[in-house]
Amino acid sequence: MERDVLHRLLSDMLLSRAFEERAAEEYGKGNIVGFLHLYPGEEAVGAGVLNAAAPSDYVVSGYREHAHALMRGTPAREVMAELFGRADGVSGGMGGSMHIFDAERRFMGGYAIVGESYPIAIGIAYAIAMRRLPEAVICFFGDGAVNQGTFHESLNMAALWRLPVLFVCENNHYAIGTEIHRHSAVTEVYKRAAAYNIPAEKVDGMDVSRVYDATRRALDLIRRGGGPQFIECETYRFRGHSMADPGSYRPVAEVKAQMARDPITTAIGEAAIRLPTQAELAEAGADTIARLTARMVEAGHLAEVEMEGLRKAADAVVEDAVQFALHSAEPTMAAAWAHMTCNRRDEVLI
Amino acid sequence: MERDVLHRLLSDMLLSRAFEERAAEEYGKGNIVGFLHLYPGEEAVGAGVLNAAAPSDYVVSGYREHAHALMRGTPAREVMAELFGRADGVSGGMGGSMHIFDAERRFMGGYAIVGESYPIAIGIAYAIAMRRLPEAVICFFGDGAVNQGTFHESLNMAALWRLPVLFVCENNHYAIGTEIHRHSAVTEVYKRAAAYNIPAEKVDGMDVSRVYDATRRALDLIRRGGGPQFIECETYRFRGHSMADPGSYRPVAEVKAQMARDPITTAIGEAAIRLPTQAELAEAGADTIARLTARMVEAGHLAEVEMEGLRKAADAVVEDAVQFALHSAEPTMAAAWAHMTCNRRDEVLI
Amino acid sequence: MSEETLYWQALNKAMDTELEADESVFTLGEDVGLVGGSYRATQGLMAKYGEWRVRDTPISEGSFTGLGVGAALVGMRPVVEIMTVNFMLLALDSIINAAAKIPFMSGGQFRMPLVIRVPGGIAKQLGAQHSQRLEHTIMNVPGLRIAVPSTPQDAYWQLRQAIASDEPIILLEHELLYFSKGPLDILAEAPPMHRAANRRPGRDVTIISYSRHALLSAAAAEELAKDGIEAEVIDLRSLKPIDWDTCAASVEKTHHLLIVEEDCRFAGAGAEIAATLGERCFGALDAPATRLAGLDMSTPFNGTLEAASIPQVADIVAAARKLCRPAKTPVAAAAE
Amino acid sequence: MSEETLYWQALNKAMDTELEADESVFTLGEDVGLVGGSYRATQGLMAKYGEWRVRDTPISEGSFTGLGVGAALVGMRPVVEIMTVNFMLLALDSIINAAAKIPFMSGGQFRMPLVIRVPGGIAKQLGAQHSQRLEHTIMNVPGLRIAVPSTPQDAYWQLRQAIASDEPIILLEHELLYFSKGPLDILAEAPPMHRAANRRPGRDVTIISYSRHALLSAAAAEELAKDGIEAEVIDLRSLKPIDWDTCAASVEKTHHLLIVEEDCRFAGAGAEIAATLGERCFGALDAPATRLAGLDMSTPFNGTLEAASIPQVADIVAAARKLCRPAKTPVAAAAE
Ligand SMILES: Cc1ncc(C[n+]2csc(CCOP(=O)(O)OP(=O)(O)O)c2C)c(N)n1
Ligand SMILES: Cc1ncc(C[n+]2csc(CCOP(=O)(O)OP(=O)(O)O)c2C)c(N)n1
Ligand SMILES: [Mg+2]
Ligand SMILES: [Mg+2]
Repeated sequence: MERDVLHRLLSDMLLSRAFEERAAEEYGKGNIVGFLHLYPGEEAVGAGVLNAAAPSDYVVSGYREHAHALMRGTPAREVMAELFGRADGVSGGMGGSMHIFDAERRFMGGYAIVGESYPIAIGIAYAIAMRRLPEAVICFFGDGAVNQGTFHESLNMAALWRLPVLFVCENNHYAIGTEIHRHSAVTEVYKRAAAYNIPAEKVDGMDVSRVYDATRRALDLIRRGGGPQFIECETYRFRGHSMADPGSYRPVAEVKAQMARDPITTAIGEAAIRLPTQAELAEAGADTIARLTARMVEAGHLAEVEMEGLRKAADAVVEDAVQFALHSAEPTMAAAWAHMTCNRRDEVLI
Repeated sequence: MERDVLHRLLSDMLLSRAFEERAAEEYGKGNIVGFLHLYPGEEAVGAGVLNAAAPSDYVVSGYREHAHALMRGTPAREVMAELFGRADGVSGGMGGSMHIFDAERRFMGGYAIVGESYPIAIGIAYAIAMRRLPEAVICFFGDGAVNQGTFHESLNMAALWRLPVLFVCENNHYAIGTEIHRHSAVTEVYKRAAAYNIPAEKVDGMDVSRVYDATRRALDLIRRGGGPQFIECETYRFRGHSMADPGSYRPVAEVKAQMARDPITTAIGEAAIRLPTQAELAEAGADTIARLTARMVEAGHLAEVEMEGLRKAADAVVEDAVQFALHSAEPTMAAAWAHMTCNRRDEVLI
Repeated sequence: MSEETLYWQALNKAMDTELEADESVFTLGEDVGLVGGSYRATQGLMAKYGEWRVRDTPISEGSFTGLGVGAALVGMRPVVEIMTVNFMLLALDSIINAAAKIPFMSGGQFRMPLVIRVPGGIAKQLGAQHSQRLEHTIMNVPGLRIAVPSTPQDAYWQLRQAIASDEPIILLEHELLYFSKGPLDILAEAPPMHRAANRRPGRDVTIISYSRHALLSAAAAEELAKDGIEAEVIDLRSLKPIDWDTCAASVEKTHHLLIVEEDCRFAGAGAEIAATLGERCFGALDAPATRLAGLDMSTPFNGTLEAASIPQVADIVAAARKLCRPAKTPVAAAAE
Repeated sequence: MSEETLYWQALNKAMDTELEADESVFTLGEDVGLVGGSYRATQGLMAKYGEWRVRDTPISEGSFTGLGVGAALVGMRPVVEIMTVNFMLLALDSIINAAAKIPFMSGGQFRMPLVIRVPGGIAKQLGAQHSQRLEHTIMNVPGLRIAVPSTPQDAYWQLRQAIASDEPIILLEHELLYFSKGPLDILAEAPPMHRAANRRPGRDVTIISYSRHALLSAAAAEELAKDGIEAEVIDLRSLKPIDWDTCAASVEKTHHLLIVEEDCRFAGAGAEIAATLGERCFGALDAPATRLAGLDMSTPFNGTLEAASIPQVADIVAAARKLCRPAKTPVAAAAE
């Protein structure tokens, strides 16, 4: 994999991680209210998929989507301001963390009703197919979302009409507190795509380069008229389901073991001269980024200045985003009404 | 297969056919109003499955279900009276042809919303499982119904908790006017059960003994704790989707060819001394029962008196049912209110 | 200019015109293509425009309605047909949580030029599950508009207006109206989609209704006229928004308000009408705003009970008469 | 006898008692088991009763609600928890087309002892899709009952009554009430489930509300009292049926009616209340039946706008004051 791409992937992941950890802090301070579903642990999926996509592709996601928007290119300022509910938020403060929309970047929304994104994704794909454009739709969803009826309905239609959609399952093994063995009769999610004749593959979602490669291949097939494709990424979230969830339904040992597989650790490894050994990875433990970075720098695998640069850049972007959000005005009720009627044109109603 | 069983199967099929053809006539006279979805052509499925079931099993069906109720044992009188909307109808004239319920025979309803029967079936099965009873639920549905989201959701739960349900797909290749290739990406319905690890098999739904045997095997597995099972029966409806549908979206040649495979013809063949040849079957054409019976009687395969007896018995039951329905009173508004509040016990509301 | 046309033909003509005029218009639903729609509204259109623009779908209401939402997000103008309103319950997430909210939630970034056509109402002995009138279920949702055409002319106008609009609009069509006839002038200028129509001027009582019951109300008004009661009949045409000005002006003239609806009475559409006009016209009303509505009962299959479960012309006549002349005996009334 | 208890604890105790008493009672829903429910209503129950009776489900609202319907058909008494009312849109077919209609359609052959518990309402910045109040969407459905407990005591009573009842009942619980405290006396005799409660007697104006807004109305009444306005506060407790007698008796005493609801105004629950009482108490009302309701707007995420989108205590006070003393200046009012 090209060093440039790896650096981009690493930067995105570091930005996402820094953004999320800061968001958690701001949540603690009361600057962010409501549900807040964080992404740490799963960065390799978003970074891998989104870096492989073209600007002309569309993205549809769930409620854990503000990290996706960030990695898709929505300015951190606008994402943070939305989390703060401010007027300069990308959704004008009307949407919040679960409803990030960015028309300019074809980020077609965060949806908070599990399973709602499939139909919307195939609808966009239907339009692309009608217009015979070389575009595709990327549809993110979790392992829990696979059991919603719309999964079945939408995948059938996507396959029936060979629509250009890439279905990406972020399988973090849990639907809130319900582990996959307790919510799905078939736990290898990618196998369920066979019921619709949709080609599917499973990749290690903690390994960003594999996710990136699989996405490239799948998008390529789609653009060549191959119809919908399916990728299952096995991953893990380090935190609870949302800020309201301590995640105590998971064994501590499991969380620790998964944290050792921190995707950022892996990416750093690949961007550097040699991969860290399994032993090194295993030892890394919970605070992977800090500890591994220190050791890698020591070993000369990554120039200190380079790594520090990436990290600082991410921190600076996030700090700037928080300041921006803090100073952004609250939206007005007049703005809310304008959004409610944004499609009314010049028609005057009662 | 035992001669007794075959005779029972044949009687049921003849009754169903006679009942349906008469219902069509009564519809023409205006005695039956509303939607009326007839069963001719598909009798082997209902007869085969229901004769293999125990009285303690439950049945859940769709809107083409009054034939199922008949073959389950609901008196023809009460079914016909329901089609007429009369007080003596099995649902008191409140339900109509799409909503036959018969608590006594554990016939748990006809449902007119496609896909609605799966959740109800697994709910009954859940209760059975909790109570650890040797009972099963039979859930009928069409090929079109397989694309409803509840199929996916319910089969997953059935498999996850190993619920005692037998899913029976009556695949007649059409959802009203939409042929299966135009509504399903995977047209071999039984394969879709693999997405839930549910054992599935496909049988010739025009051959009543195969349906019967497959059902016996499946129910046996269920009662031995094998969890849900799935049978796809390939069949064909001779008439339009309902009385309102001329069925003109189907090629005439297709309809003719399928009619030659009339399941009743096949059953008669098996009940008799030798099977009719393919040539005989092919020649039989549209009016299979009349023509083939005549020829078989001629050839001495089935005693005239026996066959005539079965046929007459069926006709007599149907004639009696019509007379009963005609003389049954209309339900009163007071009865309707009583049904609305049948669950209120002694509670007095406003 | 105007020709006697069947309601379904008016819809068909509107669809045809819009499909012809704009490549971004397409329609989808169960059996809309090869079969031409359960009520013929899309008859002949697949042959003319091909299967991508007139798309037969699997039985997957939740997702094909959502497909319309997605397509609308990127500038298409989908017309989703849900075969009957009873199945719309399966599509409400796509309608309420997605279509109605996305333009707002996104801070005004997206348009939602989605049309959903739904036959509904009590037809002829279709049983409890196929006889629903769910107008009320969707009226409470901010972000949606609801049109209820009762004539071929309105069906034609309102479908075209709905397709042209960038807002999500639901057209509730009545199953018993598809084969009703009325004049259609395709060149006539359309009133705004939400404007109520005064179907018959009167001075004694205002009857407000919509869809098929607006026609029954007009028939009742003719009966009432023989009795010397001049009823003004307002056909709402739109249930969201409601044209309050037209309604209030009439009530202020007649001082009596009868609301006629096929929907079940409890929390039906009539409740909103009675509540708003009861408040707005409080001083003008000589008698309470009165609702005549369907029974709060699942629809019985039996034909006689089915008919008795919703207002018929005679019921409307009786209710209007009682409202206008509460204290008078029939003899005294006839002597007037 | 009575103990200060949190609302969720009252529900939890009711569930526990019923699970203990009757083997046919079971509960299911997303994360009701291991996690104990998003709002703790089922905390600790899986450990006590096992996974068959406290069942964690996949995210399949349409089907697991229908599962409850099927189980109820064969004599079980399922309590389905839909994690929030917003997801109930996915389960409406099972609720409206199946649960509500089967007893009727079958000619009275089947009971439907199904309970559906649903947290809902506007909580704290959950965004437009998670802030719905869908009472109105289900009020129009014959065959359903809807309870809206506002206190721990009512939550306890009404959940137990709902489980004991053979009718399908939906309990709308308010997300902001789970951690509210109130006295709970588990031995006290319960009033009928649908009986409205007079929370505060008064003579000048009747305020009718339900769920969380009944508490806000009571707080507003205290404010009003300082002003010399004695408001009578009726907490409906049940939205279907509604206890009209209690409401009407109050209006006939006070001659003024203010309806307070969190639901959007247009075609909200308040519309039915205003329509029925406007008709029934026409002669008694000195001013129009007035609704104070949520804005007809999707809920903004921003906290300030969110709060402004539904009635707050100050709004209730202002509306009641205006209704009672429309013409008077504040000074004149104070001098009374
Ligand atoms: C229809 C619906 N049901 C329930 C919920 C509540 N809920 C939010 S997230 C979630 C779990 C989803 O799990 P998964 O799809 O695996 O995504 P993850 O959170 O693990 O990324 C649930 C049940 C919801 N938002 N929508
Ligand atoms: C949810 C829903 N959508 C649409 C319909 C209208 N409809 C009734 S039967 C039918 C076709 C069903 O086909 P299939 O499941 O194959 O059963 P078949 O009629 O062939 O026995 C449709 C679309 C319905 N009743 N319910
Ligand atoms: Mg997950
Ligand atoms: Mg079929």
